[in-house]
Order: sequence, then C-alpha cells, then structure tokens
Amino acid sequence: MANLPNTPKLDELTKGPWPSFVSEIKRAAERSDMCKDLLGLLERSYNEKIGHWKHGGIVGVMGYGGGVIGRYTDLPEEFPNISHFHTLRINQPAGWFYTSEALRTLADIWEKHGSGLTNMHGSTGDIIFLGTRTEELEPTFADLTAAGFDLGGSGSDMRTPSACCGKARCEWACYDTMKACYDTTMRYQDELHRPMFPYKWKFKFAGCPNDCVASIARADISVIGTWRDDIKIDQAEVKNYADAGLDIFDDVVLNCPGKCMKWDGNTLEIDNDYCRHCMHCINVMPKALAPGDKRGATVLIGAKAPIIEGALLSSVVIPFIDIDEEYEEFCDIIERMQDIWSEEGKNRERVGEFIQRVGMGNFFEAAEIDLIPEMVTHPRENPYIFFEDYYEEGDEEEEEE
Amino acid sequence: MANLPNTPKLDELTKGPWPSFVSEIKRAAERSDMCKDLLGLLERSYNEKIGHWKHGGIVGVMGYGGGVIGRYTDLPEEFPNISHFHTLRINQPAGWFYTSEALRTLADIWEKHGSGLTNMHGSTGDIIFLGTRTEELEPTFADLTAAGFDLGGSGSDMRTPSACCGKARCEWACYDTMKACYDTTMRYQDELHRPMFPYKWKFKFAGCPNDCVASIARADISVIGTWRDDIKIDQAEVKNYADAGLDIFDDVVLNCPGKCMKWDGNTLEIDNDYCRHCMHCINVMPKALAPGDKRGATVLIGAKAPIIEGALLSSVVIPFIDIDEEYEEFCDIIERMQDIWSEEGKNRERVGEFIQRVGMGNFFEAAEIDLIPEMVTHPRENPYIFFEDYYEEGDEEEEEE
Amino acid sequence: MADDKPKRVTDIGPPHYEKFLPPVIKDNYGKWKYHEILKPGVMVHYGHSGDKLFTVRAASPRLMSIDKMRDFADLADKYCDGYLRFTSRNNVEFLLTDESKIDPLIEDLKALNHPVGGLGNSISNIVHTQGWVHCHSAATDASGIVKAVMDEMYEYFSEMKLPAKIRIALACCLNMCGAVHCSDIAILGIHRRPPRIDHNTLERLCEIPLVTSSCPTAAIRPTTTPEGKKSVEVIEEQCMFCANCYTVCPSMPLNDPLNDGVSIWVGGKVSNARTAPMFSKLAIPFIPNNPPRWPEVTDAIKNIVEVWAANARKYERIGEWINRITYPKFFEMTGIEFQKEHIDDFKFAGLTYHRTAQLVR
Amino acid sequence: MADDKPKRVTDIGPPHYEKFLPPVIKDNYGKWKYHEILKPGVMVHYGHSGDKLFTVRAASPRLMSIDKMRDFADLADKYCDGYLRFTSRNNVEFLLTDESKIDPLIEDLKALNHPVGGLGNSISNIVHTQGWVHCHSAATDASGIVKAVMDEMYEYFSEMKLPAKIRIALACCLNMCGAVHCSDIAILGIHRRPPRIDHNTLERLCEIPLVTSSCPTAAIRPTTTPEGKKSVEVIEEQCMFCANCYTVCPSMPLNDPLNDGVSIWVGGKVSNARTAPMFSKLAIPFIPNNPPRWPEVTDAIKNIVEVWAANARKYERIGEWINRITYPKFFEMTGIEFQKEHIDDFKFAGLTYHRTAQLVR
Ligand code: SRM
Ligand code: SRM
Ligand code: SRM
Ligand code: SRM
Ligand code: SF4
Ligand code: SF4
Ligand code: SF4
Ligand code: SF4
Ligand code: SF4
Ligand code: SF4
Ligand code: SF4
Ligand code: SF4
Repeated sequence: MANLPNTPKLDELTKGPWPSFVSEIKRAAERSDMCKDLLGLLERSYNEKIGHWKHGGIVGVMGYGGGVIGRYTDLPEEFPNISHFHTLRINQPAGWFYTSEALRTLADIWEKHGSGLTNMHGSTGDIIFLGTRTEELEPTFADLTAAGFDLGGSGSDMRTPSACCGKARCEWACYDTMKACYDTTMRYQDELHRPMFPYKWKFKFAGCPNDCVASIARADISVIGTWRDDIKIDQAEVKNYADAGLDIFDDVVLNCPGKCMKWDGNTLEIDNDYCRHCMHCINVMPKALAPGDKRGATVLIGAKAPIIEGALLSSVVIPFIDIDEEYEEFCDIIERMQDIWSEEGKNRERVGEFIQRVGMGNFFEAAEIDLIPEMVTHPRENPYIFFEDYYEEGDEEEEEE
Repeated sequence: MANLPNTPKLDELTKGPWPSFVSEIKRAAERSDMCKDLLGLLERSYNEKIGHWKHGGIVGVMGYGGGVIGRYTDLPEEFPNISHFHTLRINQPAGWFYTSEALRTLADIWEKHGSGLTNMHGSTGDIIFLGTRTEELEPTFADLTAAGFDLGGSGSDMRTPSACCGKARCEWACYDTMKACYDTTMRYQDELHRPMFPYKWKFKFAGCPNDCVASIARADISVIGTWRDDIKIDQAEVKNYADAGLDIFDDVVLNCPGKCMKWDGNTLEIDNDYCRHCMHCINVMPKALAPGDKRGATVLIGAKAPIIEGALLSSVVIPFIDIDEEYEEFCDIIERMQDIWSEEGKNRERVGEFIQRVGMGNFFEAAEIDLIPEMVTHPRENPYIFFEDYYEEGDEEEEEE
Repeated sequence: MADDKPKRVTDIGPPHYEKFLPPVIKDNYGKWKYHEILKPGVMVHYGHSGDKLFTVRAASPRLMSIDKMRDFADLADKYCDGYLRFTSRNNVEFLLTDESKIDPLIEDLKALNHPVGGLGNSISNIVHTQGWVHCHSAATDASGIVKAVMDEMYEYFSEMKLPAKIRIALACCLNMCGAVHCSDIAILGIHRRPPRIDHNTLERLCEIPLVTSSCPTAAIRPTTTPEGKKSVEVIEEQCMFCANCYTVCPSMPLNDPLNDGVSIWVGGKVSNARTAPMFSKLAIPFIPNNPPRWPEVTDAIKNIVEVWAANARKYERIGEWINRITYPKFFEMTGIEFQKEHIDDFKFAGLTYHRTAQLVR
Repeated sequence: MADDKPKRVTDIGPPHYEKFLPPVIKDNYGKWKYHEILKPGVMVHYGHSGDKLFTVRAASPRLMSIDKMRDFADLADKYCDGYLRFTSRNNVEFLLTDESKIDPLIEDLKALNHPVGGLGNSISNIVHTQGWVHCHSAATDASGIVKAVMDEMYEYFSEMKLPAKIRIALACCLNMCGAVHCSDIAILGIHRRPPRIDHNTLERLCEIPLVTSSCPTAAIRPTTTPEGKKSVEVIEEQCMFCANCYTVCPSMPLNDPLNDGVSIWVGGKVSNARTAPMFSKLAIPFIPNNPPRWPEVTDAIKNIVEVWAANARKYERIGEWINRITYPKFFEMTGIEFQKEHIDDFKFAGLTYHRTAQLVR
C-alpha cells in the first residue's frame, strides 16, 4: 500500500469542532488505495480550484437502468486507483432506521467491494456507496441483495422514495409515512429500476405540514399529512405553557395564518373552519394541542430544482385523502397523472414543467381529476380565457356546440 | 326635428334610484337629432346585443395628432345623424375643480357644436365631449381655446395627466399634486398633442399612499405622496377614538403591515423605522395621527391594462423625492427614462412591457438611475444570473476584464 | 398651410386650477388638519386656521347632458358660491362653507335624482367606459350595466354599513379602459368567438405582418384566399379572444351577439393601505348579455357583496377578506362554481398554483 | 443472456423498516402523545402508554467511512440495544429508553468528535452534495465548505439560542442536488464563464440538436469549424451559465478556476408553519472559491445569522423576518451591497418588481 499523500490544505479541515469528512477519508485511506488517490485528487482540486471528474458513462448492474452513477477522474495517470470511481445508490429502509447489525453488514460489503466511503445519506435519501470500479458493481449488488438490500433510482426513473419518521417517533404523524413509503417503493420496483419516464420521478412522504422531508420542495409527488376535524385542545396545558412564560398572544395567536385564534388569558379559542392546518400552534404547545382524529394527507405534485424553467414547489392535487385506508385510490390517481406525463412529456421535462406547459386544467382533466379551488391560491388575474365552445348562428341559445 | 324614437328597453333604465344616462340622452335629444339617432341605435344594440360602431378613422384638429376619437356608425342609412359621432377629449383642470361659470361655458360650446352629451369625466381624466361631425371639430376647438381650454391626449402620445384634490382639500397630501399635474401638463404640451412615442404615456399624481387617482394601476408614471420622518401622534386624540369605541388593537395594530405598532390601552407606540407608510392607522384616526413633516413622493413606473403581455402595476423608481422642491430633477429622471423607451421601445409597447423585455437593471442603468433594493420586493429567486464579465487566464485574479 | 391662416391658438393647456378654487380652499391650501364624515355623503375638513369646508358628494351617471351640467352649475351658485368639483370616480362634489346649506342642497339634489353618498365604507360610483354608446370594440354595454347594478346597490351607496370601501369598475372589452384590473369587483366585457375575417377588405385596410404579430398566442397566419386575395387565417383553438388583432385590423371583428357577455372579477385594490395593491381575480367566467337590466350580473354582484359584508372584519376589503378565508371558502360561501376557466394558463400561471399544504377544511 | 445465468435476485426493494424499529417504537407506533426537548440535542417522546423514548441527535459529516459506521453501531449496542437512525438532514439519532444512559452516550459521542445538538431553535446539519469529491459539474466543493461553515456556526448547533430554526443547504452547481432553493440560507456553487467548446470531441460525444435545444436562452447555434467539423458555438452575452448544455454534452465544460465560486441565498423555507413555503432569494451574487476554509463565505453567513438573531422575533425564520422588515432593511442591516445581479430578469421577473408605495424609510 502507498503512503497517504501530502495534503496540507485538506488537513486544515481536520481541525475544528465539526466532524471532519477529511478525517473520514483519511481513516478509510488506511486500508484503501482508492481513498489515498481521492485525497491526492481532492488536494489538487483545493489547490487548482477546479474538480477533476469526467462526465459519467453508462455503467450499472445487469437488468437495471439506474442505481449507479459512473464516474472517472480526468487524471487517471496520476490517480490510477480512482480511474473508475462509481457510486452505488442503495435504497434506504423507510425512515432511515437501522440496527447496529444492519450497519455492520453494509460496512462489511463495502469494505469488500469499494472505497469504504459512504454518504449516510444521499440527498434523495439513498445510502450512497461512494467509489468503486465497474467490475465490482455486480458482486456488490449480489452481496447487497443477499443481505436484503436493493439499489435505488437514478436516471429517468422513479427515484427512491423517502419518508419522515412519522408514526415511529412523532406524535403529529397524520398517516403512516413509513408504510406509504415502503409500499410505494415495493409497488413500483420496476419503475424504480428501469428508466421509463421522460425524466426523474420523486416521491416524499411527510407526516404533517411541518414537512420534515422537504417534500414540497423536492419531490414530484409530495404527500403531506393533515387532518380535517378540530385541533384537540387541553386548556389546562395551554394555561401551563402561559404560566411557564410563553406569550400565547404574541407568539401563537399573532402567527396564525388563518387569523382564527383567540386568547383571553385563560382560554384559547380556535375557529377551526378557518384553520389552515399550518401546525404552528401545535408546534409551540405540543403538550396542549394536537391534530384532530380525522387524519389523512394532502397530495401535491411538481416540485423540482431550477433546471431548466426555474425551480418549482409542488401544488395541491388532492386536498385530503385518508391514505392509510385509501392507498389504492392514491396509487390510482398517481398512475393516471404519471401516464399522461410519460406519454406526452418531452425528454427531460419534469412533471411540474409539463403541467405548466400544457396547463393545469388540461392536465387534470386528462387525468380525470376534478378541478377544485384548492388547486390554486387564487383564480387567474388575466382575462385571456380559452373558452372551449362558442355558439354558432342557428344554435339554440341555450345550447353550446 | 324628428320625434324621439321608441325605446322600450332603454326606457327601463330611466327607472330606479340611480341617475339615469338614458334620461340624460333623452333630455339632450330634445334639442339634438344626433341624440335621437343615438337612442335609436342604442335601443337596437339592446335588442341585438351588439354594438353598431365602426373602427375610427383618423380625424382631428389641425396640427394636433390626438385629442379626437373618430367614430362612425355601421348603420348610417338608418341613423344618418350619427354617421359621424366623434369624441373630443378636453384637458380637465387639475383636481377637477370648476366654477359654475366654467361649466356653463363648456355647455354652451357643446350645445353649439355637438350632441350635448358629455362624460364628466373620461376614465383618463379628460372632459369628454361625446359625438360630433368632422366639420365641427375645428370650430369647437377654436371656441374651446378662446375659453381657455385645450385638447387632451389620445394615440401614442402623452395622455392627459390627472391628480387627486391633494392640498386643496386633503390633510394628507404630501406634495402639491395639482401643481405637479398642471406643471407637467404644461411642460409637455408638445408630447401631449403630437404623438411621438411607441405608445401611450400616462401620468397620475396622488397625494398620499391611499392613491385616490389609482395611479399605481393606471399610469405609466405614478407619483404617490409619502413622508420620511415620524408619524405625528396626538395621544389624547388616540384615547378619544378608543373611548368612542374604536378597537385600536384589532382594527389598527393588527392591520399594520409593518407590524410596528403597540397599544397598551393608553398609549400608541409606533416604531417608525419599520413603518411602511401605508396610511391605514392615519386613515382610521385622522384626528389623532398625521403624516410627518418631511414630505415628498415615491415615483413608480409602468402600470397598464392587460393588452398584450398582461396587466401591470407600476413599480418603484425613486423611493423618495421632495417633488415640490425638486420638480426639475423629477422631470429630468422622467425624461431619461422616456428617451430610452421612445428610442428602443417597439411599436405599441408600453414602458412597463419594455422594462420587462429589456430587464429592469438594464433599463435603469441606461437611464442612469441608481439600482437600489427599493426597486424590488425581493431579489431574484432563480440562479440564472447574467454576469457581465469574467476573468481570462492571464488576468490578474483581482481584476475583472 | 397652417402658416397662411390667421394665428390659431394651440398648446395652451388646461385652465389653471387656481381659477376654480373657492376662497376657503385658497386660504387653507396645504393647511388642512383633519376631516370627519358627518353622515352619508357629507364630510367636513377642518383647517389648522379653524376654517371648515363641507363637501356634499352626489352620484352622477357620468354620461351627462349639458342640461345637467347647467343644473349642477345652478346648484353650485345657490349653495356654494359657484364652486364644485368632480371626483376621480365621476361623482360630483359641492363645496360649502355654510353648514346650514347642506340639507337643502341634499334635498335639491334628490329632487334632481342625484342621491348623496359614496363616502366612507360604502360603494362609490362605478368607474366605466363607453360600451355600445360609443365604442366599436365593446363586448357589452357600459352605462346600462352600471345603472342596473347601482340601482340594485343603491343602499350601499347612500348608507355606510359595509365593513370597508368597495370599488366597482366596468370595462366593455379587454382593453380595460375602465382599468378594472385592480377593483374590489370588476365587470369585464368579453368576447368568446374568434375573429371573423373579412377577406374582401383585409388586404386594403390592414397590414398583414402587423396583424400576425399582434396575436399573443401566434394564432394568426398569413394566407391567400381561393380567389387569390392576400389575407390571414386564425387557428381557432389558439385564440383567447383578446381582440388585439381587431384593434390593429378592422377586418377582424370579434363582436358577436351570441358569444359576447360579461365576466366578474373580485378582490383587487389600489390603495397601499394595510396591504399592497392587488389585481382582481376571476370570479365568474361568463354571463351572457341580458339587456336592459342584466339581472344575472346584478344578482352575482349583490351576492358577492352581501356574503362579504356578512363575514368580513372591519376595514377588510374584499381581496383582504378572501386572502384571509382563502379562495376555496370564497367559492363555498358565495356558491359560485369553480371551473376550468378559473385556473390560470397564461405566462405566470405556475405562480397561482397552490404551492403549500396550508388549506382550510 | 440473463436467462442463462444462475437466478439473480432483483427488485426485492429495501428491507422492511419494521426490522429496524426498537420495541418501544413498535409498542407506541402511532401512539405518541407529545415530546419535550430536554436540552440541546436531547428530546423525549411520551407515549399515551406512558412509555418514554429518548433521542440523542449528533452531528455527522455525511461523508463517512465504514469505520465510523461501525463506531456508531458500537455506540448503539452500548446504549440503545442496537437501535439508531439517521435524519433527513444527515444527523445520526440514538434511540434510548434508559434516561441515565444519555449523558454517557453524549460523552462517548464527543470523544468521537460528534457534537450533540441540532434540535429546536438551532442550526442543524447542512444538507449538501458531492462537490469536488465526486461530481463533474461542481463549481465548488461541498463537504469542505460545509465543514468550514459548521465549525464557525458550531455554537448555534450545540445550543438553542436562536429565535427559530435555521436550515442551511449547499449545492455545488445549479442542478441543486442539495435542493437549496427553499433554505433559510443556501450556498450555491455557480459558474460565471460560458462553456468552452471542445470541437474535437463534440460531434462524437454529443447530439447537436439536443445541445442547441438544451439552452434556455437559445445561446447555442450549430456551426462548422474551419476544419470542417460539425460543432456548436455559444453567443456569450446570452449565456447565464446554467450548464444545462454541459449536462447533455461533455464537450462543453463550464468549470473554470478563475470564474467558479459561490453565491449566497436567504429566506427560503419548506414547512407550512405560519407562512407558506418560500423560495430562497439572492443575497450575495458571487464569492470566489477560497479553499480550504472559504473565509468570505463563512463570514457572510455568520453575519446574516447574527444580524437576524439579534433582530428577529421569536419563531420568525429568516424569510419571515425579512418579509416583515423588507429587503431594503435587510441590505442595510447586513451591510450587503445591492447590485444589478439581485434584480430578477428571468421569466417571472416582473412579479418581483416592487409594485406598491409601501416602503420603509
Ligand atoms: C448524489 C446526489 C447528491 C448528493 O450528494 O446527495 C445527486 C447527485 C447528482 N445529481 Fe442530483 N443528486 C442527488 C439529489 C438530487 C436532488 C435532491 C432530492 O432528490 O431531494 C435534486 C433536486 C430535486 C429535484 O429532483 O429537482 C437533484 C437535482 C439534480 C438535477 C436537476 C434536476 C432538475 O429537474 O432540475 C440534475 C441534472 C440532471 O438530471 O441531469 C442532477 C444530476 C445529478 C448527477 C447525476 C450529475 C450528472 O449529471 O451526472 C449527480 C451525480 C453526482 C455524483 O458524482 O455522484 N441532480 N439531485 C443526490 C442523490 C443521492 C440519493 O440518491 O440519495
Ligand atoms: C428528525 C426529523 C425528521 C426525520 O424523519 O428525519 C425531524 C424531526 C422533528 N421535527 Fe422536523 N425534523 C426533521 C427535518 C425537518 C425539515 C426538513 C429539512 O430541514 O430539510 C423541516 C422543514 C424545514 C424548513 O421549513 O425549511 C422541519 C420542520 C419542522 C418544524 C417547522 C419549523 C418551522 O417553524 O418552520 C417543526 C416544528 C418545530 O420544531 O416547532 C418540526 C418538528 C420536529 C419534531 C419536534 C417533531 C416531533 O415531534 O418529533 C422533531 C424534532 C424537532 C427538531 O429537530 O427540532 N420540524 N423538520 C428531521 C431532522 C433533521 C435534522 O437532522 O435536523
Ligand atoms: C374614453 C375612454 C373610456 C371612457 O369611457 O372613459 C377610452 C376609450 C378608448 N380607449 Fe382606452 N379609454 C379611456 C381610458 C383608458 C384607460 C384608463 C386610464 O387612462 O386611466 C385605460 C387603461 C390604462 C392603460 O392605459 O393601460 C385604457 C386602455 C386602453 C387600451 C389598452 C392599452 C394597453 O396598453 O393595454 C386601448 C387599446 C389601444 O390603445 O389600442 C384603448 C383604446 C381605446 C379606444 C381608443 C378604442 C380604440 O381602439 O379605438 C376607445 C375609444 C372609445 C370611444 O369610442 O370613444 N384603451 N383606456 C377613456 C379615455 C377618456 C379620457 O381621456 O379621459
Ligand atoms: C374625492 C377623492 C379624490 C379625488 O380627488 O377625486 C377621494 C377623496 C378621499 N379619499 Fe380616496 N378619494 C377618491 C378616490 C379614491 C380611490 C381611487 C378609486 O376609487 O378609483 C382610492 C383607491 C381605491 C382602491 O384602493 O381600490 C381611494 C382610496 C382611499 C382610501 C383607502 C381605502 C382603503 O382602506 O383601502 C382612503 C382612506 C379611508 O377612506 O379611510 C381614502 C380617503 C379619502 C379621503 C377621506 C381623504 C380626505 O381626507 O379627504 C377623501 C374622502 C373619502 C371618501 O371618499 O370616503 N381614499 N380613494 C376620490 C373620490 C372617488 C369617489 O367619488 O368615490
Ligand atoms: S413531518 Fe410532521 S409527522 Fe413527520 S416527523 Fe416532522 S413533525 Fe413529525
Ligand atoms: S394550525 Fe396554524 S392555522 Fe390552524 S389554528 Fe394553529 S396556527 Fe392557526
Ligand atoms: S391620495 Fe391621499 S392626498 Fe390625495 S385625496 Fe386621497 S387621501 Fe388625500
Ligand atoms: S402607516 Fe401603516 S405601516 Fe405605518 S404605522 Fe401606520 S399602519 Fe403601520
Ligand atoms: S374598454 Fe374596450 S370597448 Fe370599452 S371603451 Fe375601452 S376600448 Fe372601447
Ligand atoms: S383575438 Fe387575440 S388571440 Fe384571438 S386571434 Fe386575435 S389577437 Fe389572436
Ligand atoms: S449539485 Fe451539481 S455539482 Fe453538485 S452533485 Fe449535484 S449535479 Fe453534481
Ligand atoms: S450554460 Fe446554459 S445558458 Fe450558457 S450556453 Fe449552456 S445552456 Fe445556454
């Protein structure tokens, strides 16, 4: 084994209170030449202020169209051990819960086949095995499946869905996020492993409007828990919060976007008809307030990063569905939308951009989804309405053509 | 003289508590055949649900390019008296103040030369003389100028500016709107009478942010009064309002967009650094609050109706200018903007659309106006920044090319 | 040539406003202290000097005969030393210094059929346009609907029983001369049938490149008729009836008795008070023209006003109220049907999509 | 062919999450009552059953060696019966039932250099991407800046002394894999030099029509080089450096040591709490790359955080604070210079213009 390269710039980053990725690479480099070369290459980038990776080629495991990102350095002579340095995306368990045993299994597999570097986790949610050679891909995959793991998505396929911890560790989960995530992952294994769409297709499941997986910003399909009956109030506990120093008026009532709360110093009144289910009051007084019992989810569509028409947030498709009970109906609606986008979307056109191009009304009509005011924050401001029919002379006045 | 035509549909509109335009036409029709034919034509429109006017030709008074809207009915055989039915736009006195004498003078001129129908006023602000023949235009104009009146704008020229009553009858006027309107009208007589721009060019002057002339929605140049020192408070009067039943907390403090007010039941505190000069608190308690003494105006640019890129509201150019004192500077800035738009605007491109096309930054740079954060509600959200320079290899790193 | 004629007077501009200001205004110009609304349609401004100026505001149909002008002049002479003004919403205002003359003036105005009101939290006059009285573009009449609506809304003009001001405006076509785009309630005439092309006149009256480029949706293409005339054709599915082509080319009228009508918009405002100015939003996409009283239009407006009045908080204008309760509630409470037309599909459409899980139940 | 080989296991999906849940979670699944934050990085969830689950959250660099994985596994065995999890922001969480084990666990974590914190009103871990460690597109490094910033922001992670949560994210190019577009503070790698074209390889590696159509500003045109090679050219003034062309065509790299760097964005959020989700807005258009510690970047962020912390109200996230005080005040208070780059000129630009007279002084 070669020595660790000299990396004065990187070494700066081993200092300080925050855990150091450089220390991690160095530690892995004790047993991996790949990591030694990576250190050398990275030091060079730090000196030259430029990356040294080439565009990936198409590499992968047999029968799968995704799950591996091919990567090659542009300095293979100097850093031969990372001439290949591919990434595997491994579908994480829903909610990112592990046992120590599972972690060790993963570590062992990666010690055997790759650099020993990981991301826990990638920003879509996968376990990332960072850096190996083409010929190791298939053996890694075999060991992973033997251990019960499978690859995640990449390319124009369904991407690895992810979920907040939900019912596992949160009192606010309005549906079973981890179950929905798991079921969705299993139902769409084919779509996940074999690119078949115009572009990527991401799902994220958040148990309540706090949206702890950032689904509304980062998923084509964002499922966000909510409720439809009244917020539960324990007035005595509200009073306790107030007595403990919480300024219920300034910090809660004034922050309510529905402007639907009243506090007289003793009792907190909520006009639930105007509650927007934003979570703020509940967040601030978790012991006193809770979402109601009629729980379910809002389904939204279309978030994405800026490339190319600008970043989008997801927008409402289904204001409320009891997704735990009506999961099939959820899938049915999703599939109707997915089909239209897959058939008519342009190459590299995310569903959000597609909807903007064809028009939300046309899109939902084609997907046989009722048009409802919840889909828009406000109706159109411009008078450029495409009326679809007009009367012809001779038509009965009552009758549209 | 012919008889009044039979107009059963229109006659319906002589009933009811609101003053009736039909009664007005009928009254004028007692001495005007034009108005008789107009009644007949209008009844026909009410029966057929369609208008009976043709696209105007170019008619006007000598040496002027605007001020007259040519109009011809498409049923000249049936309604020969309105085969011509042109409109004159007459520049109103600033603030729409009149003496009875002035009104009678106008009435006499119009009795002599036209239908006897007017709009007091048109929606840009002009006195509208509604309906006459081509050959009457020049004589009407002669009588008008003899009486001290002149035509207003139409076509691609500067349009008749208008102003709220301002200092004449409003305690909140932060600058002299009527003077600014008059001075502007006089300064730009040539621009007003002789179309020279890509499209229309409207000015409106409102004395305070209540914007009683709707300038921000309806004028290419919107001048809205404001102040920069503290709101004046008479605490005793505040208390009087409260005692008289005003809920200062709910109705005032909670409505403050700057969230900068405090009311403890006795004293109203305003953190003027965060006041947005919206006027609400002053509106609600005119006897207790008033704009400060450092008064002036915010100048905004670009409002227009939807045709063709969608309606626009004006946006900020100059956050604060003491326009009464710095009127020349105001004109200078306006003219710099006007020049760029006139030179580079496309035919039928309002300045607001022009700015959107070329980019606000480019437009103001060309007009030599400092770029300041007040011009935008928020900076860009998309990362698509056109950096204008980049370093070349060999450049000093410190130096942009 | 102009030079040969006797010297014409031009470019004199309007008369100077000072000529028309009553002495009390000249004395207190810029020195007003505060005002009070005394009763519907009547307010008083107090000068720092101690002077008082009383204003009586009366309705006007805007379309006025010269006889009415003279009536107003007579009233001004009788009560106001000859001074009066009009407002930016076409009301007439009489300017008095003698408080005792207010009620007699109001009586005289009522006798002339000019109700007094429109101040404070009321519905003021409807800003409007020409309609079938004068414009070739009109998809509906202007003055007729205004009269019908204000007859119906009369009590809200002559009393002050609303939570806030309501500004209604009407424009008879998308050119929006009534600048309705920022109104609490807007009535907008719309066409719904693509232009019909008069191939016989088009080549003569219109510039074909100007016509094709006038269309925001690129629905117009040059063509040659079977008879060999140069003309244009319209791809009907791409037309959204803006009539910009008609504005530049008289041979492409959109006016059509069966398909023209009225749309209703809500929630705009202009003032900077409390909230920033807002555009109006589509409430009802289409109501057919039904002269002389457009009952479906007046009903729709009455409904919106009354649901708002019953539910809004004090000072909450229609748009502010809806922004608080959200649009789904607005549709539910007014019973207006939500339709495809409500969903924006023009260039900023994406920004109107509901991009939050904040929803009322 | 696949059929000839011994049967491969595919499409099994991830392991079922239930396998990894500790008994206390299985017992209280969906039956949690409320939670409390006990101290920085430590919270307890109470079940309706009366059970308690303690969570200790520790920082992670995300880029981890398998050795660190094993360290975590050891700690989980020692304190948590082997149960742990990672968060959506790449922190690690240990799940305990025995309250007395919390402090020893924290000691062990500190010994491993993994500070505990990130709960409540703190700065949590920075969501980030690959950077120079793995991606060909990167305009800056990811892990290096994250380390430098978090070293500087450490106290805000390990204490809870901020008015609200701050979520920082980093993406090393406009593809925004770190989905930084809705972050309280976003660090975004940007290019500033148009692609340089490798005419020698372009025809072979790229589809020219795909390349020309990939450009949102239509800056790319097909061309033929003097040597007769089919290639493309870029109209440099029309390029805004999005790198979409490079994504579809490796022969058009934008990476450039002199012109790549970092931009800073503020005021985004994701949660629906109080206000709807918001995009981040440009705060600082460009800071050159300055490895290994990017001091200008850390200073800029520290400044923004501290000005906000000193002035915001409780629960007011950065974007909410700025929306209250307005952007002119933000620029004034932070001392950040307002530049032309701040003014939007992409398709929704008009909607960002300040269309109201509401202004602070
Ligand atoms: C690994 C990961 C970043 C990370 O360090 O965590 C990543 C890495 C890449 N992303 Fe990503 N993206 C990753 C999450 C995201 C996210 C975040 C998310 O999913 O929540 C986004 C923004 C959300 C979205 O989908 O819009 C994201 C938006 C993009 C885009 C822009 C897509 C768009 O529609 O605008 C591209 C460009 C592309 O697809 O060609 C891209 C492309 C890429 C490529 C494949 C670059 C390329 O063209 O080859 C990167 C490979 C880097 C490498 O060297 O491994 N990546 N990418 C993330 C996946 C890990 C995982 O599976 O868990
Ligand atoms: C563990 C985690 C979910 C997971 O399955 O991994 C989680 C867990 C909790 N979140 Fe979260 N949130 C988590 C990511 C998020 C995210 C996503 C993100 O940051 O990318 C958000 C949206 C952030 C945004 O708006 O930009 C998020 C917005 C919230 C909020 C709303 C905060 C706000 O006022 O805007 C709350 C409510 C609160 O803290 O009062 C919340 C509350 C909570 C509670 C209190 C819920 C509970 O009862 O257990 C949990 C601990 C609070 C804490 O961290 O202070 N969580 N939370 C994530 C921890 C990430 C981390 O390591 O820091
Ligand atoms: C008379 C008046 C309506 C009224 O009844 O009050 C009017 C009438 C016409 N307007 Fe207007 N506009 C009138 C104020 C407006 C306003 C309101 C304002 O100025 O505050 C607007 C909206 C604000 C704006 O300027 O954007 C307005 C926006 C238009 C437009 C669309 C302009 C645009 O940029 O979108 C057109 C179309 C055009 O210019 O070709 C137009 C065109 C027309 C024409 C000339 C139609 C035409 O193409 O020939 C109308 C002549 C009608 C007729 O038969 O007399 N008119 N027009 C108003 C002028 C009276 C006056 O001088 O006082
Ligand atoms: C006379 C007039 C100005 C003129 O020079 O002609 C005028 C006069 C006054 N306005 Fe106005 N406004 C006048 C048109 C407007 C307009 C323009 C419009 O309607 O097209 C607006 C903007 C409307 C909008 O936002 O859509 C307007 C928004 C206001 C406001 C802000 C209302 C709000 O809360 O949004 C106030 C403040 C108030 O009433 O408390 C105000 C207040 C006032 C005061 C109290 C100012 C004063 O101290 O004299 C005046 C009498 C109030 C009233 O009418 O209740 N004035 N006012 C206009 C009368 C029109 C009419 O006949 O009804
Ligand atoms: S999204 Fe809601 S349910 Fe899920 S972890 Fe966050 S707060 Fe809990
Ligand atoms: S959840 Fe939000 S909207 Fe509903 S009452 Fe609480 S703070 Fe108000
Ligand atoms: S805009 Fe202001 S100054 Fe002018 S009349 Fe209205 S309230 Fe008075
Ligand atoms: S003028 Fe408006 S922003 Fe200023 S203190 Fe009064 S209500 Fe608040
Ligand atoms: S709105 Fe249209 S129809 Fe009405 S006057 Fe203006 S241009 Fe004519
Ligand atoms: S009406 Fe408008 S959309 Fe239709 S063809 Fe004419 S210009 Fe085009
Ligand atoms: S943000 Fe850009 S540079 Fe960073 S990992 Fe994603 S694609 Fe690569
Ligand atoms: S970087 Fe973007 S804007 Fe520049 S040429 Fe490439 S695709 Fe076009």
